Amino acid sequence: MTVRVQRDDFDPGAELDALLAGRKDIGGVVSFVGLVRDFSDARNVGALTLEHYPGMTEKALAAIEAEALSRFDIQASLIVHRHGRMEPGERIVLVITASAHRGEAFRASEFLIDWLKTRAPFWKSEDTPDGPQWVEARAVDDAATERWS
Amino acid sequence: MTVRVQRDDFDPGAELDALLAGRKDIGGVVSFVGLVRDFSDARNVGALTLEHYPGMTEKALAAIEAEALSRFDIQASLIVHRHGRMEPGERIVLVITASAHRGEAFRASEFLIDWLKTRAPFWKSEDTPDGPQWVEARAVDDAATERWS
Amino acid sequence: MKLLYFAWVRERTGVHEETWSLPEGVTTVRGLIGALSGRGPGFAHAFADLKQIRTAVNQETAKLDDPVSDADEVAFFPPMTGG
Amino acid sequence: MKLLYFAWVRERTGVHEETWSLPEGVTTVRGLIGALSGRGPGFAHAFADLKQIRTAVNQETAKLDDPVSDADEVAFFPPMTGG
Repeated sequence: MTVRVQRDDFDPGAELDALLAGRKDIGGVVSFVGLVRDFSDARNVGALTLEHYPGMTEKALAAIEAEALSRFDIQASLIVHRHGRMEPGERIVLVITASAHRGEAFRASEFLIDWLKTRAPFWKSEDTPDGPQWVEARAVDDAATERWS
Repeated sequence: MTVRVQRDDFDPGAELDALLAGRKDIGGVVSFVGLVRDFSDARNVGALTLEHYPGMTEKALAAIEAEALSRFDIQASLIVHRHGRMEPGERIVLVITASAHRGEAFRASEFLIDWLKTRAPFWKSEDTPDGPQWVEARAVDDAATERWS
Repeated sequence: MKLLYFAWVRERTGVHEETWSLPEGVTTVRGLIGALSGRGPGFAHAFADLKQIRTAVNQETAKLDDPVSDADEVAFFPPMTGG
Repeated sequence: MKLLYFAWVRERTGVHEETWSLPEGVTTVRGLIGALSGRGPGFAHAFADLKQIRTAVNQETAKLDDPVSDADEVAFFPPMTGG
Protein backbone atom coordinates (compact mmCIF):
# COMPACT_ATOMS: atom_id res chain seq x y z
CA MET A 1 0.00 0.00 0.00
CA THR A 2 2.65 2.46 -1.13
CA VAL A 3 2.92 5.01 -3.94
CA ARG A 4 6.05 6.80 -5.08
CA VAL A 5 6.70 9.44 -7.73
CA GLN A 6 10.32 9.84 -8.65
CA ARG A 7 12.74 10.94 -11.34
CA ASP A 8 15.10 7.97 -10.86
CA ASP A 9 14.70 4.51 -12.32
CA PHE A 10 13.44 1.68 -10.11
CA ASP A 11 14.39 -1.99 -9.79
CA PRO A 12 11.30 -4.21 -10.25
CA GLY A 13 12.96 -7.27 -8.68
CA ALA A 14 14.11 -5.37 -5.59
CA GLU A 15 10.67 -3.77 -5.21
CA LEU A 16 9.00 -7.18 -5.47
CA ASP A 17 11.35 -8.68 -2.87
CA ALA A 18 10.74 -5.78 -0.48
CA LEU A 19 6.97 -6.03 -0.86
CA LEU A 20 6.93 -9.77 -0.13
CA ALA A 21 9.61 -9.90 2.59
CA GLY A 22 8.41 -12.18 5.38
CA ARG A 23 4.96 -12.69 3.83
CA LYS A 24 3.53 -16.22 3.71
CA ASP A 25 -0.08 -15.32 2.94
CA ILE A 26 0.45 -14.36 -0.70
CA GLY A 27 -0.42 -16.91 -3.39
CA GLY A 28 0.09 -14.76 -6.46
CA VAL A 29 1.82 -11.51 -7.33
CA VAL A 30 1.28 -9.62 -10.55
CA SER A 31 3.83 -7.00 -11.59
CA PHE A 32 3.28 -4.64 -14.48
CA VAL A 33 6.15 -2.62 -15.92
CA GLY A 34 5.43 0.06 -18.53
CA LEU A 35 8.32 0.96 -20.83
CA VAL A 36 9.20 3.61 -23.40
CA ARG A 37 8.77 2.21 -26.92
CA ASP A 38 10.64 3.52 -29.94
CA PHE A 39 7.39 3.83 -31.89
CA SER A 40 3.98 5.31 -31.16
CA ASP A 41 0.94 5.42 -33.43
CA ALA A 42 3.11 3.99 -36.21
CA ARG A 43 5.75 6.74 -36.15
CA ASN A 44 9.28 6.49 -34.78
CA VAL A 45 9.85 8.32 -31.55
CA GLY A 46 12.89 9.00 -29.42
CA ALA A 47 12.93 10.01 -25.79
CA LEU A 48 9.80 10.66 -23.77
CA THR A 49 9.42 13.49 -21.27
CA LEU A 50 6.84 13.08 -18.53
CA GLU A 51 5.55 16.23 -16.87
CA HIS A 52 3.48 15.90 -13.73
CA TYR A 53 1.70 17.93 -11.05
CA PRO A 54 3.72 17.55 -7.85
CA GLY A 55 1.46 17.21 -4.85
CA MET A 56 -1.62 16.23 -6.81
CA THR A 57 0.19 13.27 -8.39
CA GLU A 58 0.84 11.57 -5.07
CA LYS A 59 -2.73 12.22 -3.93
CA ALA A 60 -4.18 10.85 -7.17
CA LEU A 61 -2.04 7.71 -7.01
CA ALA A 62 -2.97 7.13 -3.36
CA ALA A 63 -6.66 7.58 -4.25
CA ILE A 64 -6.37 5.13 -7.14
CA GLU A 65 -4.67 2.59 -4.91
CA ALA A 66 -7.31 3.02 -2.19
CA GLU A 67 -10.00 2.44 -4.84
CA ALA A 68 -8.26 -0.78 -5.91
CA LEU A 69 -8.07 -1.96 -2.29
CA SER A 70 -11.79 -1.38 -1.86
CA ARG A 71 -12.68 -3.27 -5.05
CA PHE A 72 -10.28 -6.22 -4.95
CA ASP A 73 -9.09 -8.68 -2.34
CA ILE A 74 -5.41 -7.73 -2.41
CA GLN A 75 -3.02 -7.98 0.52
CA ALA A 76 -0.19 -5.74 -0.71
CA SER A 77 0.39 -3.25 -3.49
CA LEU A 78 2.91 -0.78 -4.84
CA ILE A 79 2.82 1.94 -7.48
CA VAL A 80 6.02 3.66 -8.65
CA HIS A 81 5.73 6.26 -11.44
CA ARG A 82 8.63 8.18 -12.90
CA HIS A 83 8.68 11.71 -14.31
CA GLY A 84 11.27 13.56 -16.39
CA ARG A 85 13.09 12.40 -19.52
CA MET A 86 13.36 8.71 -20.48
CA GLU A 87 14.92 7.00 -23.50
CA PRO A 88 13.29 4.11 -25.43
CA GLY A 89 13.62 0.89 -23.44
CA GLU A 90 13.55 2.71 -20.09
CA ARG A 91 11.00 1.85 -17.42
CA ILE A 92 8.21 4.39 -16.76
CA VAL A 93 5.85 2.80 -14.27
CA LEU A 94 5.63 -0.20 -11.94
CA VAL A 95 2.45 -1.63 -10.44
CA ILE A 96 2.61 -4.64 -8.11
CA THR A 97 -0.46 -6.31 -6.63
CA ALA A 98 -0.32 -9.32 -4.33
CA SER A 99 -3.20 -11.52 -3.24
CA ALA A 100 -3.97 -14.90 -1.77
CA HIS A 101 -5.80 -15.55 -5.07
CA ARG A 102 -4.25 -14.86 -8.46
CA GLY A 103 -7.44 -13.63 -10.17
CA GLU A 104 -7.76 -10.74 -7.73
CA ALA A 105 -4.13 -9.75 -8.26
CA PHE A 106 -4.64 -9.72 -12.06
CA ARG A 107 -7.86 -7.70 -11.84
CA ALA A 108 -6.35 -5.16 -9.44
CA SER A 109 -3.21 -4.75 -11.53
CA GLU A 110 -5.09 -4.07 -14.74
CA PHE A 111 -7.51 -1.76 -12.95
CA LEU A 112 -4.63 0.29 -11.56
CA ILE A 113 -2.76 0.66 -14.83
CA ASP A 114 -5.97 1.51 -16.70
CA TRP A 115 -6.77 4.23 -14.18
CA LEU A 116 -3.21 5.54 -14.10
CA LYS A 117 -3.38 6.15 -17.84
CA THR A 118 -6.33 8.53 -17.61
CA ARG A 119 -6.66 9.69 -13.99
CA ALA A 120 -3.16 10.48 -12.76
CA PRO A 121 -1.82 13.96 -13.61
CA PHE A 122 0.99 12.99 -15.99
CA TRP A 123 1.50 14.28 -19.51
CA LYS A 124 3.81 12.69 -22.05
CA SER A 125 5.76 14.54 -24.69
CA GLU A 126 7.53 12.47 -27.37
CA ASP A 127 10.58 13.46 -29.36
CA THR A 128 9.59 12.88 -33.00
CA PRO A 129 11.32 13.69 -36.32
CA ASP A 130 9.12 16.84 -36.35
CA GLY A 131 10.17 17.90 -32.86
CA PRO A 132 8.57 17.26 -29.47
CA GLN A 133 4.85 16.41 -29.60
CA TRP A 134 2.39 16.09 -26.73
CA VAL A 135 0.90 12.63 -26.69
CA GLU A 136 -2.84 12.79 -27.20
CA ALA A 137 -5.17 10.95 -24.88
CA ARG A 138 -6.20 7.73 -26.57
CA ALA A 139 -9.83 6.66 -26.91
CA VAL A 140 -8.72 3.09 -26.19
CA ASP A 141 -7.34 4.19 -22.81
CA ASP A 142 -10.54 6.05 -21.95
CA ALA A 143 -12.48 2.90 -22.86
CA ALA A 144 -10.17 0.80 -20.69
CA THR A 145 -10.86 3.07 -17.72
CA GLU A 146 -14.60 3.21 -18.41
CA ARG A 147 -15.06 -0.55 -18.21
CA TRP A 148 -14.31 -0.42 -14.47
CA SER A 149 -16.99 2.17 -13.70
CA MET B 1 9.82 -17.79 -25.83
CA THR B 2 11.56 -19.97 -23.25
CA VAL B 3 10.41 -22.57 -20.73
CA ARG B 4 12.44 -24.00 -17.87
CA VAL B 5 11.70 -26.64 -15.25
CA GLN B 6 14.10 -26.61 -12.33
CA ARG B 7 14.54 -27.49 -8.68
CA ASP B 8 16.33 -24.24 -7.79
CA ASP B 9 14.73 -20.93 -7.00
CA PHE B 10 14.68 -18.18 -9.65
CA ASP B 11 15.18 -14.41 -9.50
CA PRO B 12 12.17 -12.62 -11.06
CA GLY B 13 14.01 -9.31 -11.46
CA ALA B 14 17.01 -10.91 -13.18
CA GLU B 15 14.71 -12.92 -15.49
CA LEU B 16 12.80 -9.76 -16.40
CA ASP B 17 16.02 -7.86 -17.15
CA ALA B 18 17.33 -10.71 -19.31
CA LEU B 19 14.08 -10.95 -21.26
CA LEU B 20 14.00 -7.21 -22.01
CA ALA B 21 17.73 -6.63 -22.60
CA GLY B 22 18.15 -4.39 -25.65
CA ARG B 23 14.41 -4.38 -26.50
CA LYS B 24 12.77 -1.08 -27.39
CA ASP B 25 9.56 -2.47 -28.88
CA ILE B 26 7.93 -3.50 -25.60
CA GLY B 27 5.31 -1.21 -24.08
CA GLY B 28 4.18 -3.40 -21.22
CA VAL B 29 5.45 -6.44 -19.36
CA VAL B 30 3.34 -8.53 -17.01
CA SER B 31 5.08 -10.85 -14.56
CA PHE B 32 3.22 -13.38 -12.46
CA VAL B 33 4.90 -15.09 -9.51
CA GLY B 34 3.11 -17.92 -7.72
CA LEU B 35 4.16 -18.54 -4.11
CA VAL B 36 3.65 -21.17 -1.42
CA ARG B 37 1.04 -19.97 1.09
CA ASP B 38 0.89 -21.14 4.69
CA PHE B 39 -2.81 -21.94 4.34
CA SER B 40 -4.90 -23.82 1.79
CA ASP B 41 -8.65 -24.40 1.82
CA ALA B 42 -8.74 -22.80 5.28
CA ARG B 43 -6.27 -25.17 6.92
CA ASN B 44 -2.70 -24.45 7.90
CA VAL B 45 -0.09 -26.06 5.72
CA GLY B 46 3.67 -26.26 5.83
CA ALA B 47 6.00 -27.12 3.01
CA LEU B 48 4.80 -28.08 -0.45
CA THR B 49 6.32 -30.85 -2.56
CA LEU B 50 5.85 -30.66 -6.31
CA GLU B 51 6.18 -33.88 -8.26
CA HIS B 52 6.39 -33.69 -12.03
CA TYR B 53 6.80 -35.84 -15.14
CA PRO B 54 10.27 -35.08 -16.54
CA GLY B 55 10.20 -34.92 -20.30
CA MET B 56 6.48 -34.40 -20.61
CA THR B 57 6.61 -31.29 -18.40
CA GLU B 58 8.90 -29.40 -20.75
CA LYS B 59 6.81 -30.46 -23.75
CA ALA B 60 3.57 -29.39 -22.08
CA LEU B 61 4.99 -26.01 -21.08
CA ALA B 62 6.35 -25.40 -24.57
CA ALA B 63 2.96 -26.34 -26.04
CA ILE B 64 1.17 -23.99 -23.65
CA GLU B 65 3.54 -21.17 -24.55
CA ALA B 66 3.10 -21.82 -28.29
CA GLU B 67 -0.66 -21.68 -27.79
CA ALA B 68 -0.33 -18.31 -26.04
CA LEU B 69 1.82 -16.97 -28.87
CA SER B 70 -0.80 -18.01 -31.42
CA ARG B 71 -3.63 -16.37 -29.47
CA PHE B 72 -2.06 -13.14 -28.25
CA ASP B 73 0.11 -10.43 -29.75
CA ILE B 74 3.11 -10.91 -27.46
CA GLN B 75 6.74 -10.24 -28.40
CA ALA B 76 8.51 -12.15 -25.62
CA SER B 77 7.63 -14.67 -22.93
CA LEU B 78 9.15 -16.85 -20.25
CA ILE B 79 7.85 -19.68 -18.08
CA VAL B 80 9.90 -21.03 -15.16
CA HIS B 81 8.34 -23.74 -12.98
CA ARG B 82 10.02 -25.34 -9.99
CA HIS B 83 9.65 -28.88 -8.67
CA GLY B 84 10.70 -30.48 -5.38
CA ARG B 85 10.15 -29.23 -1.84
CA MET B 86 9.33 -25.58 -1.06
CA GLU B 87 8.57 -23.80 2.20
CA PRO B 88 5.76 -21.22 2.67
CA GLY B 89 6.80 -17.92 1.12
CA GLU B 90 8.96 -19.59 -1.53
CA ARG B 91 8.41 -18.95 -5.23
CA ILE B 92 6.91 -21.79 -7.31
CA VAL B 93 6.33 -20.41 -10.78
CA LEU B 94 7.16 -17.39 -12.91
CA VAL B 95 5.35 -16.30 -16.07
CA ILE B 96 6.48 -13.20 -17.97
CA THR B 97 4.71 -11.86 -21.06
CA ALA B 98 5.82 -8.77 -22.95
CA SER B 99 3.90 -6.90 -25.62
CA ALA B 100 3.73 -3.58 -27.40
CA HIS B 101 0.25 -3.31 -25.86
CA ARG B 102 -0.48 -3.94 -22.20
CA GLY B 103 -3.86 -5.62 -22.68
CA GLU B 104 -2.29 -8.44 -24.70
CA ALA B 105 0.39 -8.98 -22.07
CA PHE B 106 -2.26 -9.23 -19.33
CA ARG B 107 -4.43 -11.63 -21.33
CA ALA B 108 -1.48 -13.86 -22.25
CA SER B 109 -0.19 -13.96 -18.68
CA GLU B 110 -3.51 -15.00 -17.20
CA PHE B 111 -4.06 -17.53 -19.99
CA LEU B 112 -0.68 -19.13 -19.29
CA ILE B 113 -1.10 -19.39 -15.55
CA ASP B 114 -4.67 -20.72 -15.91
CA TRP B 115 -3.45 -23.42 -18.29
CA LEU B 116 -0.42 -24.27 -16.18
CA LYS B 117 -2.71 -25.03 -13.25
CA THR B 118 -4.61 -27.76 -15.06
CA ARG B 119 -2.59 -28.81 -18.14
CA ALA B 120 1.03 -29.11 -17.00
CA PRO B 121 2.01 -32.43 -15.36
CA PHE B 122 2.70 -31.21 -11.84
CA TRP B 123 1.18 -32.56 -8.64
CA LYS B 124 1.31 -30.79 -5.29
CA SER B 125 1.52 -32.48 -1.93
CA GLU B 126 1.07 -30.31 1.17
CA ASP B 127 2.43 -30.96 4.63
CA THR B 128 -0.58 -30.68 6.95
CA PRO B 129 -1.08 -31.36 10.68
CA ASP B 130 -2.45 -34.77 9.54
CA GLY B 131 0.57 -35.54 7.41
CA PRO B 132 1.22 -35.00 3.70
CA GLN B 133 -1.89 -34.64 1.56
CA TRP B 134 -2.19 -34.52 -2.22
CA VAL B 135 -3.78 -31.26 -3.30
CA GLU B 136 -7.04 -31.92 -5.11
CA ALA B 137 -7.74 -30.29 -8.44
CA ARG B 138 -9.99 -27.32 -7.84
CA ALA B 139 -13.18 -26.73 -9.78
CA VAL B 140 -12.31 -23.02 -9.84
CA ASP B 141 -9.08 -23.80 -11.69
CA ASP B 142 -10.87 -26.01 -14.19
CA ALA B 143 -13.35 -23.19 -14.76
CA ALA B 144 -10.48 -20.72 -15.22
CA THR B 145 -8.99 -22.94 -17.93
CA GLU B 146 -12.35 -23.58 -19.58
CA ARG B 147 -13.06 -19.90 -20.17
CA TRP B 148 -10.21 -19.79 -22.73
CA SER B 149 -11.57 -22.65 -24.82
CA MET C 1 -5.44 32.41 -5.73
CA LYS C 2 -2.74 30.13 -7.07
CA LEU C 3 -3.00 29.10 -10.72
CA LEU C 4 -1.04 26.29 -12.36
CA TYR C 5 -0.80 25.28 -16.03
CA PHE C 6 0.61 22.02 -17.38
CA ALA C 7 1.69 20.52 -20.71
CA TRP C 8 0.37 22.41 -23.77
CA VAL C 9 -1.87 24.60 -21.60
CA ARG C 10 1.36 25.82 -19.97
CA GLU C 11 3.04 26.26 -23.36
CA ARG C 12 0.13 28.25 -24.80
CA THR C 13 -0.38 30.53 -21.79
CA GLY C 14 3.37 30.88 -21.36
CA VAL C 15 2.87 30.52 -17.61
CA HIS C 16 3.57 27.56 -15.36
CA GLU C 17 2.51 28.98 -12.00
CA GLU C 18 1.20 32.37 -10.87
CA THR C 19 -0.69 34.18 -8.15
CA TRP C 20 -3.81 35.89 -9.41
CA SER C 21 -6.80 37.64 -7.88
CA LEU C 22 -10.15 36.06 -8.66
CA PRO C 23 -12.19 38.76 -10.43
CA GLU C 24 -15.33 39.89 -8.62
CA GLY C 25 -18.42 37.94 -9.59
CA VAL C 26 -16.50 34.85 -10.74
CA THR C 27 -17.59 31.83 -8.68
CA THR C 28 -17.04 28.72 -10.86
CA VAL C 29 -14.30 27.00 -12.85
CA ARG C 30 -16.16 27.95 -16.02
CA GLY C 31 -16.25 31.60 -14.99
CA LEU C 32 -12.55 31.53 -14.13
CA ILE C 33 -11.68 30.06 -17.54
CA GLY C 34 -13.72 32.82 -19.18
CA ALA C 35 -11.87 35.49 -17.24
CA LEU C 36 -8.48 33.93 -18.05
CA SER C 37 -9.33 33.64 -21.76
CA GLY C 38 -9.59 37.45 -21.88
CA ARG C 39 -5.99 37.95 -20.75
CA GLY C 40 -4.50 37.68 -24.24
CA PRO C 41 -4.15 35.52 -27.35
CA GLY C 42 -2.04 32.81 -25.59
CA PHE C 43 -4.68 32.33 -22.92
CA ALA C 44 -7.48 32.49 -25.49
CA HIS C 45 -5.73 29.77 -27.54
CA ALA C 46 -5.10 27.59 -24.48
CA PHE C 47 -8.77 27.62 -23.47
CA ALA C 48 -10.33 27.68 -26.95
CA ASP C 49 -11.56 24.06 -26.80
CA LEU C 50 -13.06 23.33 -23.40
CA LYS C 51 -13.42 19.65 -24.31
CA GLN C 52 -9.63 19.38 -24.19
CA ILE C 53 -9.27 21.13 -20.83
CA ARG C 54 -9.17 19.35 -17.48
CA THR C 55 -9.20 21.19 -14.17
CA ALA C 56 -8.19 20.48 -10.59
CA VAL C 57 -9.24 22.59 -7.62
CA ASN C 58 -7.00 22.14 -4.61
CA GLN C 59 -5.46 19.11 -6.30
CA GLU C 60 -8.78 17.32 -6.79
CA THR C 61 -10.31 16.81 -10.23
CA ALA C 62 -13.04 19.42 -10.74
CA LYS C 63 -15.88 20.04 -13.19
CA LEU C 64 -16.66 23.24 -15.07
CA ASP C 65 -19.47 24.18 -12.72
CA ASP C 66 -17.60 23.45 -9.50
CA PRO C 67 -17.06 26.50 -7.25
CA VAL C 68 -13.76 28.37 -6.91
CA SER C 69 -12.67 30.93 -4.33
CA ASP C 70 -9.73 33.29 -4.07
CA ALA C 71 -8.08 30.94 -1.55
CA ASP C 72 -7.97 28.01 -3.99
CA GLU C 73 -5.16 26.39 -5.95
CA VAL C 74 -6.56 25.79 -9.45
CA ALA C 75 -4.73 23.86 -12.18
CA PHE C 76 -5.49 23.57 -15.90
CA PHE C 77 -4.17 20.83 -18.15
CA PRO C 78 -4.96 18.51 -21.10
CA PRO C 79 -6.38 15.01 -20.64
CA MET C 80 -3.89 12.94 -18.68
CA THR C 81 -1.55 10.56 -20.48
CA GLY C 82 0.34 8.74 -17.73
CA GLY C 83 1.12 5.10 -17.14
CA MET D 1 6.03 -50.92 -22.96
CA LYS D 2 7.09 -48.38 -20.40
CA LEU D 3 4.60 -47.51 -17.66
CA LEU D 4 4.85 -44.53 -15.32
CA TYR D 5 2.75 -43.63 -12.30
CA PHE D 6 2.66 -40.26 -10.52
CA ALA D 7 1.36 -38.76 -7.26
CA TRP D 8 -1.29 -40.91 -5.50
CA VAL D 9 -1.50 -43.28 -8.47
CA ARG D 10 2.19 -44.02 -7.82
CA GLU D 11 1.56 -44.38 -4.08
CA ARG D 12 -1.38 -46.76 -4.56
CA THR D 13 0.27 -48.96 -7.17
CA GLY D 14 3.54 -48.84 -5.28
CA VAL D 15 5.34 -48.42 -8.60
CA HIS D 16 6.88 -45.32 -10.13
CA GLU D 17 8.21 -46.77 -13.38
CA GLU D 18 8.25 -50.23 -14.90
CA THR D 19 8.58 -52.16 -18.12
CA TRP D 20 5.54 -54.29 -18.87
CA SER D 21 4.26 -56.36 -21.78
CA LEU D 22 0.95 -55.23 -23.23
CA PRO D 23 -1.41 -58.24 -22.88
CA GLU D 24 -2.67 -59.68 -26.13
CA GLY D 25 -5.95 -58.15 -27.29
CA VAL D 26 -5.48 -54.89 -25.39
CA THR D 27 -5.47 -51.95 -27.82
CA THR D 28 -6.70 -48.88 -25.89
CA VAL D 29 -5.90 -46.91 -22.77
CA ARG D 30 -9.16 -48.19 -21.27
CA GLY D 31 -8.17 -51.78 -21.97
CA LEU D 32 -4.73 -51.22 -20.48
CA ILE D 33 -6.23 -49.77 -17.29
CA GLY D 34 -8.51 -52.81 -17.06
CA ALA D 35 -5.56 -55.16 -17.38
CA LEU D 36 -3.53 -53.23 -14.81
CA SER D 37 -6.44 -53.17 -12.34
CA GLY D 38 -6.28 -56.95 -12.20
CA ARG D 39 -2.68 -56.98 -10.98
CA GLY D 40 -3.61 -56.67 -7.29
CA PRO D 41 -5.43 -54.57 -4.68
CA GLY D 42 -3.03 -51.58 -4.98
CA PHE D 43 -3.60 -51.34 -8.72
CA ALA D 44 -7.34 -51.92 -8.29
CA HIS D 45 -7.49 -49.10 -5.74
CA ALA D 46 -5.43 -46.74 -7.93
CA PHE D 47 -7.74 -47.20 -10.91
CA ALA D 48 -11.06 -47.58 -9.03
CA ASP D 49 -12.37 -44.13 -10.06
CA LEU D 50 -11.64 -43.48 -13.72
CA LYS D 51 -12.91 -39.91 -13.38
CA GLN D 52 -9.85 -39.17 -11.25
CA ILE D 53 -7.34 -40.74 -13.65
CA ARG D 54 -5.51 -38.84 -16.35
CA THR D 55 -3.35 -40.55 -18.95
CA ALA D 56 -0.50 -39.59 -21.24
CA VAL D 57 0.69 -41.72 -24.16
CA ASN D 58 4.21 -40.88 -25.29
CA GLN D 59 4.07 -37.75 -23.15
CA GLU D 60 0.93 -36.40 -24.81
CA THR D 61 -2.41 -36.20 -22.98
CA ALA D 62 -4.57 -39.15 -24.05
CA LYS D 63 -8.21 -40.21 -23.77
CA LEU D 64 -9.55 -43.54 -22.55
CA ASP D 65 -10.30 -44.74 -26.07
CA ASP D 66 -6.98 -43.68 -27.57
CA PRO D 67 -4.84 -46.56 -28.92
CA VAL D 68 -1.81 -48.01 -27.14
CA SER D 69 0.91 -50.32 -28.44
CA ASP D 70 3.69 -52.27 -26.77
CA ALA D 71 6.22 -49.65 -27.95
CA ASP D 72 4.51 -46.80 -26.06
CA GLU D 73 5.37 -44.93 -22.90
CA VAL D 74 2.12 -44.63 -20.96
CA ALA D 75 1.72 -42.59 -17.77
CA PHE D 76 -1.12 -42.50 -15.24
CA PHE D 77 -1.73 -39.71 -12.77
CA PRO D 78 -4.40 -37.63 -10.99
CA PRO D 79 -5.68 -34.30 -12.38
CA MET D 80 -2.78 -31.88 -12.57
CA THR D 81 -2.28 -29.29 -9.85
CA GLY D 82 0.63 -27.13 -11.00
CA GLY D 83 1.16 -23.39 -11.14
